[in-house]
Amino acid sequence: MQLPDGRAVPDLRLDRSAVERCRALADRVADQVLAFVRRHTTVSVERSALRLLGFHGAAPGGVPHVNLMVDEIHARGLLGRGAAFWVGQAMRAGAGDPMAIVGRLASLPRRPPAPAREEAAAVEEEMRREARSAAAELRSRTAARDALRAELGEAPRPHRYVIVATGNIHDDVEQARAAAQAGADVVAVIRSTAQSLLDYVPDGATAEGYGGTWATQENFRIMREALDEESRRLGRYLHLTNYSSGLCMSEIAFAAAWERLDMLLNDAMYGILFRDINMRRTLCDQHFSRRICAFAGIVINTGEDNYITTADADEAAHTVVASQFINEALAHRAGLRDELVGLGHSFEIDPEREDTVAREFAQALLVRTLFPAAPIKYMPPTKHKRGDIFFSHAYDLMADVVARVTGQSIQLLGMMTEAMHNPLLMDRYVALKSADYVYRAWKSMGGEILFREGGVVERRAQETLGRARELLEEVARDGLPAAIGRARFGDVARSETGGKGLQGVAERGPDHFNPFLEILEAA
Amino acid sequence: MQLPDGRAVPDLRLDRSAVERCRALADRVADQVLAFVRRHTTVSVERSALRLLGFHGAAPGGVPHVNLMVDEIHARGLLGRGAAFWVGQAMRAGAGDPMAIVGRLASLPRRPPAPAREEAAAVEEEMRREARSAAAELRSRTAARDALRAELGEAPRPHRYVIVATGNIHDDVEQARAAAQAGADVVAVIRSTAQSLLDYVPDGATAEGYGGTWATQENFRIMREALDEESRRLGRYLHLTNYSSGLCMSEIAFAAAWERLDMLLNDAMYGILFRDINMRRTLCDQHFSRRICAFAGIVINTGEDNYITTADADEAAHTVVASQFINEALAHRAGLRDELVGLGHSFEIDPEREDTVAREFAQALLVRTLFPAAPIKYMPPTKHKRGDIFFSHAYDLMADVVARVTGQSIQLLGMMTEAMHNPLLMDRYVALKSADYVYRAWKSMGGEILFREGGVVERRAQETLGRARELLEEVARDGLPAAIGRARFGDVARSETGGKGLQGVAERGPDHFNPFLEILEAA
Amino acid sequence: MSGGPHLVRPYGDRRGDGVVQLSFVLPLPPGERARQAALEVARKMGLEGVQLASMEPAAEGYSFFVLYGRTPAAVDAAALEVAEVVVRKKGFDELNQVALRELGRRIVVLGACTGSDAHAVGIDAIMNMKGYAGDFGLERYPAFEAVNLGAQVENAALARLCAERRADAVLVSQVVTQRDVHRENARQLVDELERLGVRGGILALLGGPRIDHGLALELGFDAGFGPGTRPSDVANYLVAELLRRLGRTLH
Amino acid sequence: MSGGPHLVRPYGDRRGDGVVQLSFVLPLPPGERARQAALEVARKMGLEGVQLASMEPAAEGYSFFVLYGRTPAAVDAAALEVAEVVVRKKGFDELNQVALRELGRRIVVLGACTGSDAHAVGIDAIMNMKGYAGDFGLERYPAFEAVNLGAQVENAALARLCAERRADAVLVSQVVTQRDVHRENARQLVDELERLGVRGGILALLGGPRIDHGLALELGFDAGFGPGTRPSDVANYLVAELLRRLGRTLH
Ligand code: B12
Ligand code: B12
Ligand SMILES: Cc1ncc(COP(=O)(O)O)c(C=O)c1O
Ligand SMILES: Cc1ncc(COP(=O)(O)O)c(C=O)c1O
Repeated sequence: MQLPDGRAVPDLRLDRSAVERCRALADRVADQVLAFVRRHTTVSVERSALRLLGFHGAAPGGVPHVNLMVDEIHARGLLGRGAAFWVGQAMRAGAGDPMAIVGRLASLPRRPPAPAREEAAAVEEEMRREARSAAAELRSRTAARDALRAELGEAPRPHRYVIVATGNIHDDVEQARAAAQAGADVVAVIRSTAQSLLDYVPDGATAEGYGGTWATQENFRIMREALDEESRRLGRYLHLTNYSSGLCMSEIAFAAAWERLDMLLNDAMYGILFRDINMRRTLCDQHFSRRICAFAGIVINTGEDNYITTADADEAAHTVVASQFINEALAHRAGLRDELVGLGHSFEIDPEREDTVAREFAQALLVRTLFPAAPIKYMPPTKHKRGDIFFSHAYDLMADVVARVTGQSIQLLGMMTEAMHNPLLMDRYVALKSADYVYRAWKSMGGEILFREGGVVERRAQETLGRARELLEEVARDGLPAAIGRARFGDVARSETGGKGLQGVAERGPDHFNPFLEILEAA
Repeated sequence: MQLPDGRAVPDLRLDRSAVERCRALADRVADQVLAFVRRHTTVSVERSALRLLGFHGAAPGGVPHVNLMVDEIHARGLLGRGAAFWVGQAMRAGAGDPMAIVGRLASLPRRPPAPAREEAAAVEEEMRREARSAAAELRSRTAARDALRAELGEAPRPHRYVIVATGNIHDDVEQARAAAQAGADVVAVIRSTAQSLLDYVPDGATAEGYGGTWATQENFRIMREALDEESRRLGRYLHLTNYSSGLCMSEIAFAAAWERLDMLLNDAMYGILFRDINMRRTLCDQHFSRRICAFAGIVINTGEDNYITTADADEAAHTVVASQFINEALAHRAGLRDELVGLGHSFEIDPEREDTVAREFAQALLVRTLFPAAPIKYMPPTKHKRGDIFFSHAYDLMADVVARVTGQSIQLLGMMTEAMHNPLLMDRYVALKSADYVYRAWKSMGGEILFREGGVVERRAQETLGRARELLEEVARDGLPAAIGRARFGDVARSETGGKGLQGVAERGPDHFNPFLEILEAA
Repeated sequence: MSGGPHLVRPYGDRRGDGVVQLSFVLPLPPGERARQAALEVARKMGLEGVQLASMEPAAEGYSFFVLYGRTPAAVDAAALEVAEVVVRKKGFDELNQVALRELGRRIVVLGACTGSDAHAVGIDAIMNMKGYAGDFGLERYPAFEAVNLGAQVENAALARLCAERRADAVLVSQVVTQRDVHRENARQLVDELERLGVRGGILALLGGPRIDHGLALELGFDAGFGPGTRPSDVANYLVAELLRRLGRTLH
Repeated sequence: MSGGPHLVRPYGDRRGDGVVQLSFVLPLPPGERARQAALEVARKMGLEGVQLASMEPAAEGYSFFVLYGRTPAAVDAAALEVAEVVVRKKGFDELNQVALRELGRRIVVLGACTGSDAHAVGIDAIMNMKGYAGDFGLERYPAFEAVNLGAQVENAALARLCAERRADAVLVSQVVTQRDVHRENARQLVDELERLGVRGGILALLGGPRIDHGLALELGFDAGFGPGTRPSDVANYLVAELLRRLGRTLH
């Protein structure tokens, strides 16, 4: 098969009708999810709207102004009207700086008198104007990013993706530059452990984090600035990505958009399954955050790869594919073109078993074939990595081979020290040098290799597609929440009303007002 | 294609007529070589005959008795009659122990009176009887080896071949056991540097060597004994190999046969090109040594892999194949069945280039396809190995993949420290563990992968075969010496009368007598 | 090991040659100066006969080195004191019978991965029916009443539950270890248990890929389990230890 | 480098954290005792915060270890004294012109891989027409009369030839280094040259994968060249050095 970007990959014969059926089923699932999403808003979504309106700062205690504002509104059960409305009203009433606005909101009665029609209309018009000009600025910022990318050009695929995670943004910058100089195309800054559970986005530049660096707008800015400079020096555009899944999904998406990030880890399923975040909450946040990504041309990365770090990668291969169909449908609903839907998958089958390469080829090629236009992201072995770095290195190399031959779009390079610590400078160098070698050595093999008809690879791919379809039938019939309740994904069961953040969800009122949403939906 | 041992490998479409032509040409080359060999003998061949007759010892100075004897005979220009005859005569005349025989021989006049017909006949009969009973003992020894191999069974192919080279036979034993426990199937004890230039075989157990351990009959015995024991403990037959190429090719072959080695590096071309040994001398020695291997069921390993450590592996790929055809023909003439002709080749293309894996697949598959019944030996990257062990490890892994997919018979495992030192215990462990993983992970891929018709792999293989044929046309036309004179192999030029050891060659007389040769030719 | 000392040294090519492999990055561009600096670092680590195998341009201003050398370091293996959880293992059925007979009730075990650590796979491997490496998890044992609370469990909440449920044992998993979070976190649980006055009556087990028995003891736990632990190791340890505390022995 | 001291330390995750990776084999079966022994070896090398990444069963009675730790070792890169062959390089044609003009004759160079060392590829790379890495070999230079004697050349024979041919320079390759054969062997040539009284009049260059300038000087040579040397490095060095000896400079 020939990919849109011109690369050839081995042909994989699939039952087209089964594929269409999977898409139709995923669409049904998306309908159900969207039906709920359209009737609700969340504290994070509302805060995102306010952020667009220019409220980027935080109070002395470090609590963001948007949190203080939205908490006051939500505490009064007024979120359904839309935070932008109440803030607009406060401003019209003379409140200038953020804290003054907070004060006003704090003085709102539980059941405030409905404002006069034209008064309300005026507030909304003003806010719309504000929002439009802010959106225009946002556009020009992302346009600048796209221009630089076009000017410098991108590296050939797969893009080599590495993570930095020193906990200190300044060390991160140093490590990111080093990685870029060693050949990395994409730099991901890992978040501090459990930031996804915080219902606010920390503020400013940070130098202390656990297992990662706090995702803050300022940290985004610092890193993007460094990478812009490095991109120019190297004459190769360097992509930046970070993590949005979690309780602040849409706000981080906004900060990422504003600071010109290129990609974003963005998946409600990750939060639900691995962070025990309430599904209603995060599905609403996800939709809004994806609309922001669509507006800002940010590639989302989904987290299906994580399912097979808990479930058995071989037995649960079909759950990855089923979830990808659902994620694709949800992404399309949020206005994301295929070119922005970076579905995730990975090379995780237990290396103690036989014929793992045939089965990994089957999986990687299946995903590639099902989503030819998507910038799919291929994750390396992690779960079965061992402290024996020489074995782990060998294991990663097989993933490099599969990634190259099956024409993956983005490859997160495995680290030989995966079982030990976050990557060291030298770990990244070793991974990049080896991947370069493999890409070079296997250059034409994608168009050279054919897999035997009716062979292990083909049969395995067809089996996985079949099982994915069965699972999708179930999900479409019983709904996503029910399926998650049965631990269909990642062997983890979650309930619709359990998990963190449900209290942050509110029904939209009949006169719900969110100028940002209007712009995104119009875009 | 299905191999005799049942493994499936990718099909490679070749021009059958070209293949037949190559064999016919190689046969012509063998004719020319054999014509010379049949008319000559060498000091080493004659010493081998005496060794069979039981002269294993050495004089106090360490010079082997057989050297003292043969030197006396050769000094008098009497070698054409056959050393066994003169020694037999001396014994019949009452000389008992070796030194006494040497004394007798030293007292021979330049032109000794031709012995009475029946006298000569009697001497030869006696020697023949001696030789026959010795040969019978040799047979029973190799039979014991074969029985143990049959009893314990061999590991599946490719056999994992590792080298030990501590310089001390006792450390070698420890390292060999460790390697076997870590999964090695074949242990090669590297010789001390430049032993191949010595015109005698050192005596006894040795504890000091440079870059390897002296190849002595006693060292062979010690290692084989240890491996027999280890084989029983592990319930898996462990193969032992050593190096015979050089000035004592046939004597080392004899010692190897006697001590039940399984394989032997055995190639006159190696000596000619890389040791500057005279070609007439070593081609004679090679023929006799191969007859010994045929008699003792020893697999020979040829050294074509070495050509591409000096010449460019990609440009000179065809010289490897041409030489293999010649080596096959010469081996057949010495009575070696295909199952004993372990032709050598290797994965040596400069990793800085593109598509090296496709070209290595082409080469490995070509050799496999041309010699389906031969226990071909695949060598790892060496020349382009670097001190960066993590890169070198990655490089070796690609060779493991190619070896597995193309169904090689014996694979010498690459060492990540190749560019540094002889393998350490841990280097072997790392290589064995990784190869195990690759063999397991790629298990069925030999039967799964097809290479595109008219693709890079197929075209490259056909091109190499074509160029090998052209080279063979030249060699058959002008003769092997001329071709070697033109540096056709390994970019190294040698002349027919140059190099070491020519003075050790003698014309056979009309009444040339070599009871060992009679037995081998009759076998 | 026999009585006498047992000196061991790294072994590369010949017994006791002391050969070790080393790699690291220095903030210097490749060059003779960087080579010398790397050799000097190796020498300062006591290495002799240092061979610089490679000097790689890891990045601008950074070189990655691979070196080999011989260390004079020798260790008396016999003299080392080794803290180790030793479990004489019984089969699944036998262990259950013994436990139920001797204790006359089921052993209550709570398991969790605590603090902000979301790595549940480890504790699941020990607790869940399915188990690990073909070895049943504690939930499968009739002799155990095992409750797996999963990951991201607050220490305070876990301690409270231990008290309420009168748990015989609490199994804590810690996987994330950056900046030593696992230490703080593990200690915190012990404090909470003491605050509630239940520490004495409960067996506290700590486990994780970077945990060993020594560390667990140091952090105030009763036992520690590292990589590759099997549920049956834990089950056997628990039964044996509980019996021991009741003055009986498991035989 | 500026004037002041320039302290550098290994760098893993954060500047100066001292992180290094280490691996070695100990003659002990895997187990808690072996773990402790390995940690102890690392500590004796001065490592702190040692993490044992892996303990592998390398063979019966042998364990292979991978460890990470932090070394306190710091080196003042500015203070290191660096022996280095510095060659300001000229282009092929220019160099030939200068050499022929200044010397008025061709420079006679003999090259060989000596003793029992059969590795000719290295010396061939420097001498042969073809050259190395897209860089012509000395035989290609009009300014040089270069003779490559190949491998396995006896030191005595080589020294004799140097005398007969009145060679300006002798290029010696040594690749096999086990048991330090290359040292003995290299020294031997220098002795032979001195015996024949020609050492003073000839430039002696030593090269090979494990050779560096410092070692070459130590062994009595004028310069040493290591891995990756290009023929043009050698050509430029030779011309510059010969002119220097004639009291002129190459500019
Ligand atoms: C799977 C995985 C995840 C999954 C976890 C899914 C889940 N629900 O568990 C996901 C993808 C969600 C994840 C996320 C993250 N991870 Co994670 N993850 C891993 C990975 C790949 C495998 C861990 C695993 O499951 N091992 C398999 C189990 C069976 O082994 P085990 O945990 O050692 O358990 C065994 C023994 O230790 C013992 N045991 C364990 N616990 C207990 C308890 C008791 C009582 C007993 C008796 C025994 C016992 O028994 C078990 C069976 O033998 C490791 C890398 C690796 N290969 O180790 C990284 C790793 C642990 N993760 C890491 C990090 C940093 C993260 C993140 C923080 C990164 C980020 N910011 O995105 C996030 C956030 C997670 C968080 N806040 O904790 C780092 C930790 C670095 C460090 N040393 O601190 C690692 C090492 C990867 C790396 N090199 O960076 N991760
Ligand atoms: C090719 C090769 C062979 C070929 C040699 C063919 C030939 N005619 O040269 C063959 C197969 C014959 C061979 C045989 C053996 N080899 Co060998 N071989 C190698 C190998 C794979 C590559 C060497 C090479 O060609 N490198 C490429 C050249 C271009 O690089 P270079 O030599 O470093 O040269 C460059 C620089 O050093 C410098 N340079 C070198 N010389 C000079 C001289 C001057 C004056 C100057 C200015 C510069 C200069 O310039 C060159 C270009 O940049 C190495 C492993 C490796 N990857 O290094 C093993 C290696 C060198 N061999 C080794 C051994 C032990 C042997 C044997 C003894 C093993 C055996 N018993 O069978 C035999 C016997 C050889 C002998 N007696 O010397 C060991 C040496 C171990 C040690 N440190 O002592 C090595 C390291 C392999 C190993 N790990 O065991 N070998
Ligand atoms: C889709 C997705 N989102 C987020 C994360 C990381 O989230 P956290 O910062 O909570 O570890 C991951 C990590 O694997 C992921 O795959
Ligand atoms: C066919 C053959 N013979 C012999 C040798 C080794 O010979 P020596 O001991 O002379 O290094 C080799 C080494 O590669 C070889 O390939």
